[in-house]
Amino acid sequence: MEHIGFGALSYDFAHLLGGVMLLLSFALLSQRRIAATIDTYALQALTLSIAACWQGYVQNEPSLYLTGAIAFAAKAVIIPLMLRRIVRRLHLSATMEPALGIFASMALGVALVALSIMVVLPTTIQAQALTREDLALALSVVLLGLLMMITRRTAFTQVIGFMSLENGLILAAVGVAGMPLVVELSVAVLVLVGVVVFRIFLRRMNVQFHSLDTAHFDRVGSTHR
Amino acid sequence: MSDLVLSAALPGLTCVMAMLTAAVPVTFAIGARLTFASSFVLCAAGAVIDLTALIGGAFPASITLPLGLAGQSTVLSLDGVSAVFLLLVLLSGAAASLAARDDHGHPMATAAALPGFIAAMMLTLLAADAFALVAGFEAMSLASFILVVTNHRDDSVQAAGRLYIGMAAWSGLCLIAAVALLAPHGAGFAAMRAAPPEIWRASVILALALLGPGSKAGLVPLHIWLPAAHASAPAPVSALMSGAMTKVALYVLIRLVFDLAGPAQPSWWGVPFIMLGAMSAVLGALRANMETDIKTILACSTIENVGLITVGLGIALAARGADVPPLAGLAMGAALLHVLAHGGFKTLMFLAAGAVQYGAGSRALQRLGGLIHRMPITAGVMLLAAASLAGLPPSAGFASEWMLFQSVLGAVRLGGLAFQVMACVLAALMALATALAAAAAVRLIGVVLLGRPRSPGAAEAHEAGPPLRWAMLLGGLGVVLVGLFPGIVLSLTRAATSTLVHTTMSDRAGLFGITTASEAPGYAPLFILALLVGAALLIGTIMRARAVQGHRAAPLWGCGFDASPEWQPHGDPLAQYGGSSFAQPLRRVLGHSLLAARESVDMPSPGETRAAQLSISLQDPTQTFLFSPVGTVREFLSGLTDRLHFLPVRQVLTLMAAVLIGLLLYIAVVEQL
Amino acid sequence: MSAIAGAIALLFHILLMLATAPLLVGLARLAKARLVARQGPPLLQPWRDIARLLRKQPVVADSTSWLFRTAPTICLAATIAAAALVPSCALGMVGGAEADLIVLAGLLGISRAVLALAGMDSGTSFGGIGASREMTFAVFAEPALVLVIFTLALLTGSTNLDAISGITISGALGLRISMAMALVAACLVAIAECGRIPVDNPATHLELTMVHEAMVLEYSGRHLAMIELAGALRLLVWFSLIVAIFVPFGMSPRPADTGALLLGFWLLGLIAWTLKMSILSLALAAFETSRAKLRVFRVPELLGMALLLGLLAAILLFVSQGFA
Amino acid sequence: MTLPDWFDTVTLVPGIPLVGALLVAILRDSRIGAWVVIAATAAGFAAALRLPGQLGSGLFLLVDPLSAHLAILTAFIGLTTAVISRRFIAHELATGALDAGRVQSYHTLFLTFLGFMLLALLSNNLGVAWVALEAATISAVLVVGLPRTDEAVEASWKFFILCGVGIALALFGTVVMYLAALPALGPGYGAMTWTELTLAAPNCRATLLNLAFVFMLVGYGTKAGLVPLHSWMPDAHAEGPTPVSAVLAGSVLNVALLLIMRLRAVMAANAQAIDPGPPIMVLGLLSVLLAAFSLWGRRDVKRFFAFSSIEQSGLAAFAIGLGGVGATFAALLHMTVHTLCKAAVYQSVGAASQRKGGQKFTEITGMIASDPALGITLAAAIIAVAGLPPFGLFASEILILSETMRQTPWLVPLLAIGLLVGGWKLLARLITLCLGAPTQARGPAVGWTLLWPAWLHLVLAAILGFAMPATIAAWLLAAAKVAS
Repeated sequence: MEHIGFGALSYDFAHLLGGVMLLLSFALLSQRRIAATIDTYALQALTLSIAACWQGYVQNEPSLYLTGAIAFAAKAVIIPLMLRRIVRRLHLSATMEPALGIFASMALGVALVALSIMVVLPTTIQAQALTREDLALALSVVLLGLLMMITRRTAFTQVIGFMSLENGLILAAVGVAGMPLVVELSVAVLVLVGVVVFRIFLRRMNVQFHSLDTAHFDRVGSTHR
Repeated sequence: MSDLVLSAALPGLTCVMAMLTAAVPVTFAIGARLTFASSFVLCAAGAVIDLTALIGGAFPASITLPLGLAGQSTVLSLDGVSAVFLLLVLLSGAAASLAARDDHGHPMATAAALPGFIAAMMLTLLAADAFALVAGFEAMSLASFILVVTNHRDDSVQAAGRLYIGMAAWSGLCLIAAVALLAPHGAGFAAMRAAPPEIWRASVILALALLGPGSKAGLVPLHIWLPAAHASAPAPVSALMSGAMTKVALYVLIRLVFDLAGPAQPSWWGVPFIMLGAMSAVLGALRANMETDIKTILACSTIENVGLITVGLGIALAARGADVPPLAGLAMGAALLHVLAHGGFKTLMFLAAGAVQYGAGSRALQRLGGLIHRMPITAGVMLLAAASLAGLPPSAGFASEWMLFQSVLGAVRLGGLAFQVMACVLAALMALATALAAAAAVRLIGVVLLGRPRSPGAAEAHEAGPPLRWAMLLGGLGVVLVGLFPGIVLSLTRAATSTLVHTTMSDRAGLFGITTASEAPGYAPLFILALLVGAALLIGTIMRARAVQGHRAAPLWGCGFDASPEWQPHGDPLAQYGGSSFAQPLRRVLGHSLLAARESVDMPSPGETRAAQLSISLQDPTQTFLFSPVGTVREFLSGLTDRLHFLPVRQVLTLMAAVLIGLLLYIAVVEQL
Repeated sequence: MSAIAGAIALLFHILLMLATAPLLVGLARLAKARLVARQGPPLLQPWRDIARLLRKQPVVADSTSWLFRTAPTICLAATIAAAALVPSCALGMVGGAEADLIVLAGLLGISRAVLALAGMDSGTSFGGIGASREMTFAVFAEPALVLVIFTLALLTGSTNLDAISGITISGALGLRISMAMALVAACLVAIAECGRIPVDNPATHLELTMVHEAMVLEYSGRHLAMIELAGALRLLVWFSLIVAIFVPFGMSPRPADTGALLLGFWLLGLIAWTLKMSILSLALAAFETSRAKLRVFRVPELLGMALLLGLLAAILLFVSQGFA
Repeated sequence: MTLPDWFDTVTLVPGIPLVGALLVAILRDSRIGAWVVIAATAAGFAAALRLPGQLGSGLFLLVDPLSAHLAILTAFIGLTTAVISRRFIAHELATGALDAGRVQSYHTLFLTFLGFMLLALLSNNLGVAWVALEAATISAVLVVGLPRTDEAVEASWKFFILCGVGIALALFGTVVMYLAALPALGPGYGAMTWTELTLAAPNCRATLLNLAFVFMLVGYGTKAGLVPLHSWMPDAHAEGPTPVSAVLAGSVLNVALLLIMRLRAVMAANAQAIDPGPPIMVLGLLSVLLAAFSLWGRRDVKRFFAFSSIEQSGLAAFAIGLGGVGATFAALLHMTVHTLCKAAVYQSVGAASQRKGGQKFTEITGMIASDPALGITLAAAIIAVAGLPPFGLFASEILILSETMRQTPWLVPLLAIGLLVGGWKLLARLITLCLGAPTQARGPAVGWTLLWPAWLHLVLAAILGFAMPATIAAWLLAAAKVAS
């Protein structure tokens, strides 16, 4: 696997999948409608699971298939379904107001991608290209997820941003050769537990504040310093 | 045999310190009175041991204790300098412990903290490594803080405590920084002396020492905590704080600058000492004339006296730098003598103030008066101490001030024209300060002890209880002895002076007096006393022979004020001069510009029946120019940081992203370089 | 043997000063009266006043304390002690070695402080007003005085009066501008310290203008006599002081210098001293006649001038590098 | 020197609390549950005490002086807090602030939290450490959200979202770290093991190390409460049950700082990588300064002390950033003593706020007058936290200041400003809390007998500061050498 480089199918396909994920991250950033956001997220998760499986094939590492399967089941299917149910049940409005304009967030996103490439490229001149490109893409996805969290007002979209961020993490993890299972396991734990917790929170927050706008919290907080 | 006694001095003092420390928790078991008694006994024993060591001169001695910083040991040592200050601390501590048995305040809190306070001062003085020094200093701050806030139900006490502990933290930090600068090669004093700092480092140490321990001693510009704190503490504690703690702070200053910062400094090092000292002296003495609380007045006078001592230290430092040993010895002797004298008479004064507070029920000048009739012993002691405060011969305060003036005269020879002019101005400022102190002393005595009582409490005042009375009488005896035998007291500082400025006063100080140079005329308190007594006898003789004897008592004629009410047998007491009216000329002439003193009169129009009111406000220049602006800046910054801490979740995430991106950019840039 | 002789000489000196002091005041009063074309009291009037007061029993307010009654004695004793240290007609007296200017200022300070306390003890507004003003004036007079002492000490290398006179008399100093300035400053301080016009008016009993008189308003009988005597003695001490420092010529030299106590020198010194005292007192009378009393809050300005003169004197000395 | 990885006595240290958590979850009785908690923490502490004799490292666990020291400390705090919380929670139950179900959750989560903290401390594997820290975070989030107040929910939300993002970033850092070590150690567990990483650091890829460092610093820095990543901390401390604040203040910060220490050691071993000191120092210094200034405007007691924790954590981080055995020793001492003292503060503050029925400064005044025992304990604890003798923070702050003076003297003024501004306000608050006229008491009185854990902490802090036994000093020194 040390010989993978430009032109090799394995490399190109992995690269392509990473690129698709990054593209989907941008798509997430640009969405205004909740339903579309959830769909885009599901698509990204699907891409991730394919990428994981592909890496499992390339690296001949069966555990990665498992990772891909978990990602597919949890992130591409179950979580989006749950999110849709929440939206239905809570009668959330179909659109949401970004705190930062769409164009501005896209521009920032591009800058972040540039930054991640700038940081990663000198890193691995002597290392295999796979790692290098993959890392840059994963880092971009992580940073874009973070960007999404900070440019969206509602807790709901922050959660999606967070999960997109985690997609980036797993993309990085599966791209690394021979990473022990520990990481995948932990990611699975994180996703599962995280969603459970989110679920609790979303429910509770709604009970107590009748809205998912996080600005409510800040008003409460400001009176109790 | 005597060698044995001398070699046991330091272990003995260490034992005293340990037992005083142990008394802190034990207080809760044995009760306040017993604690005060044991504290008194321990302090007295320690004083005897220390005096033996001072007379025997077995310096320096050191022992190592298996306590201290992270597995290291602590070195304690006794040399001439620490022994001199130790003597003051122990004597003052003994007097305060004795007097505290008469305390009407909160004996448990006081009893628990007082021995700890004395022990902490002892540790500061005995410390021979950086950690012990700082630990002692901070423990001293903490213990005194607890003592300051014992009457914590009073809001002004709380405010004083807040200011005090903040300034204590400040001086502690300055001390730590100074010590850290001194100790790159080891924390022991010996290691510091072996590798004296180079000039820039030494200069920073000088600044830190003046700002840190200097503020603890009450030096301008960081003195404003002192009047509030000293006034808030119970009287015996105030006595200890003013009499001893400020001196311990001076000791730290001396130790850092004269000893640890190296054996030779440039002559200009004395200048900041002299300037700060002179400013403190004038400002403190002036404030002492303006304040209306007796303990605040005394605390302000402490600022003045610390200023005078610091001037002496500055001249000694300059003279040492210019290599003029006789002058250095004279100035250092003056400073040390004043340390002991002021320690004595200020302790006494505060004890008497305590007796007044408890006996007459108030510390406010406008509620006192005429106490000399009902509190004869307190009054006598106060008069004695006030004479020292005013610097009148042959009291304890005069000898050192005389030496100080002589050293200012000598200081003219230390530098160029600028230095000479400074010395000249310094002389004038010191004269101003001592004259102001005399005015303050007259005002204090005149309003508190003399005239007619201004409140029922003062009219019904009662004399202090036996412990306090004994403490005052013994203290008074000590102060009289210091005043009459300054030469003997100076000889106790021989070892200290020779450690610090490599010369002594021993050829110029004797049983009968002190001189500026051997074979020169000088000051002989015994002769002055003899002259005064002789003159008084002469007058007495003449009067007995020539004048009509006895006197006739008559009611006071007061320009026709109202008939006396029942409880005021001597007429309306407010128709006499009080504290604020006495201060009026000085307030108008000096206070207006230096202390921003303002008077406003609320005069009712004709026909109105309400009383006219005069209100006086004053503010310390440090408050105006330093503390208020700094407070504003602090508040502004706090507001700024608050905005950072209470951001909405989204913005907090933005911050996080910003940190991440910033760090990424940082490594990107560093990697490019 | 010589110690006893010295003590006797000292006693004689003190008695001489005591005896002369009221005469000095009398002379000044007489001269002042004559200057405004009045007849004036006889020269001995102050002594007569004192004698009359001694015959009267003092009346003491019943709210006052022992301090009020002993204050005159202490005040007079301190002034006498000061007088004992100031050389009148001879150098090298018994107190000579202790005649330090700072000690002298301290002794005068005792008498001032004690009287101020007595003023406060009287428990009236007058006592307080006088005490307050007296102490305030001292606050401004003291720095000026110290600067004068400073200048002298720089010139002569000592603060000891005896030593200073000795050096001045030897002519080693010559004429110096610093000395002149110090002289003026010293005179201003003396006027303030002795409560003379324009600082205070010893003859007034107007409420708002009194300083010293207000302080001692409650005194009568022998107490007042002592205070009057002390006041006169203070004037004499200041005169002698100024004379001893600035024009010591004619004083009897130290026994150590001449080898023996010579009565002739003494007589010469006595005559010279009497002459100088009379001249000073006439000058005082002339000065007081030509001036009006200052407002209380103008006094610090006057003393500030003295302070500046003293400062100038010292600085000129530094510039000329002329100190010992 | 290798350990068998599982079923070893070392695993008992985190294992016992976790098993205890299961037990509590099964038992469904809050009163018995409280005793189980105490028993489990006591057993865990006993097991931890044996750690110094079991030095060694394996694939998953690492017992070196550093981790053993902090594990003993954490287990100790867990024990004393368990003792305190039995009474505390019983009172919350009595007043209806918590219901029985929540009390049971509390006990379960407390033990889970503690167990995972200990696991994180003792893990040799970056992944294990990460998982443990994550699990601990989740249980802490749930505990903080237990009180049903709006503020508690808000606090736990903030806590979760920030720490979630932080921990995610740390995971990314872990992946990159593995990638960096790949050329030196090859694929497998070795490249994720602290011991191996430290040894092989010179051969790792420097630029990847840098990247990993940034992500892990931000991730674990969030857990350490370093400004500006600290926002969760004041709220979580203020709104969660007080005993948890005691453990939060102590252990979470320590785990995060331990990981930063180890990270620093790896970075420092590679000459091409950036110097890890300055970024850590900057964050530490920022924390000290900003937290100190923020102390002034606070009205809530627990939030106030949370800011103080941020300040102290920043100080420790600053010392870690300074590097060198001396500074690391100082940092370790500081962490240790601060944990002890802050736990004492929270234990007494918790009792005080229950006694007075509120946690605003206006509601708690004059403690010494109304409850002498509690007031004096609280005062002593605040004095300890303010860094005054005779307590150990005094010693550690002196050490840190003098190390700073030795290495970067120009930073001393900034550090001193932070310490002064913070210490001043702490002591000023001591005055309002403990002195003056007392407010009306609404809760149960607390006597000396119930306060012994706080005093135990304070006495230990004093001994560590002023009379540290030579063996412990040598032990801490060894720990510092491991980390520097």
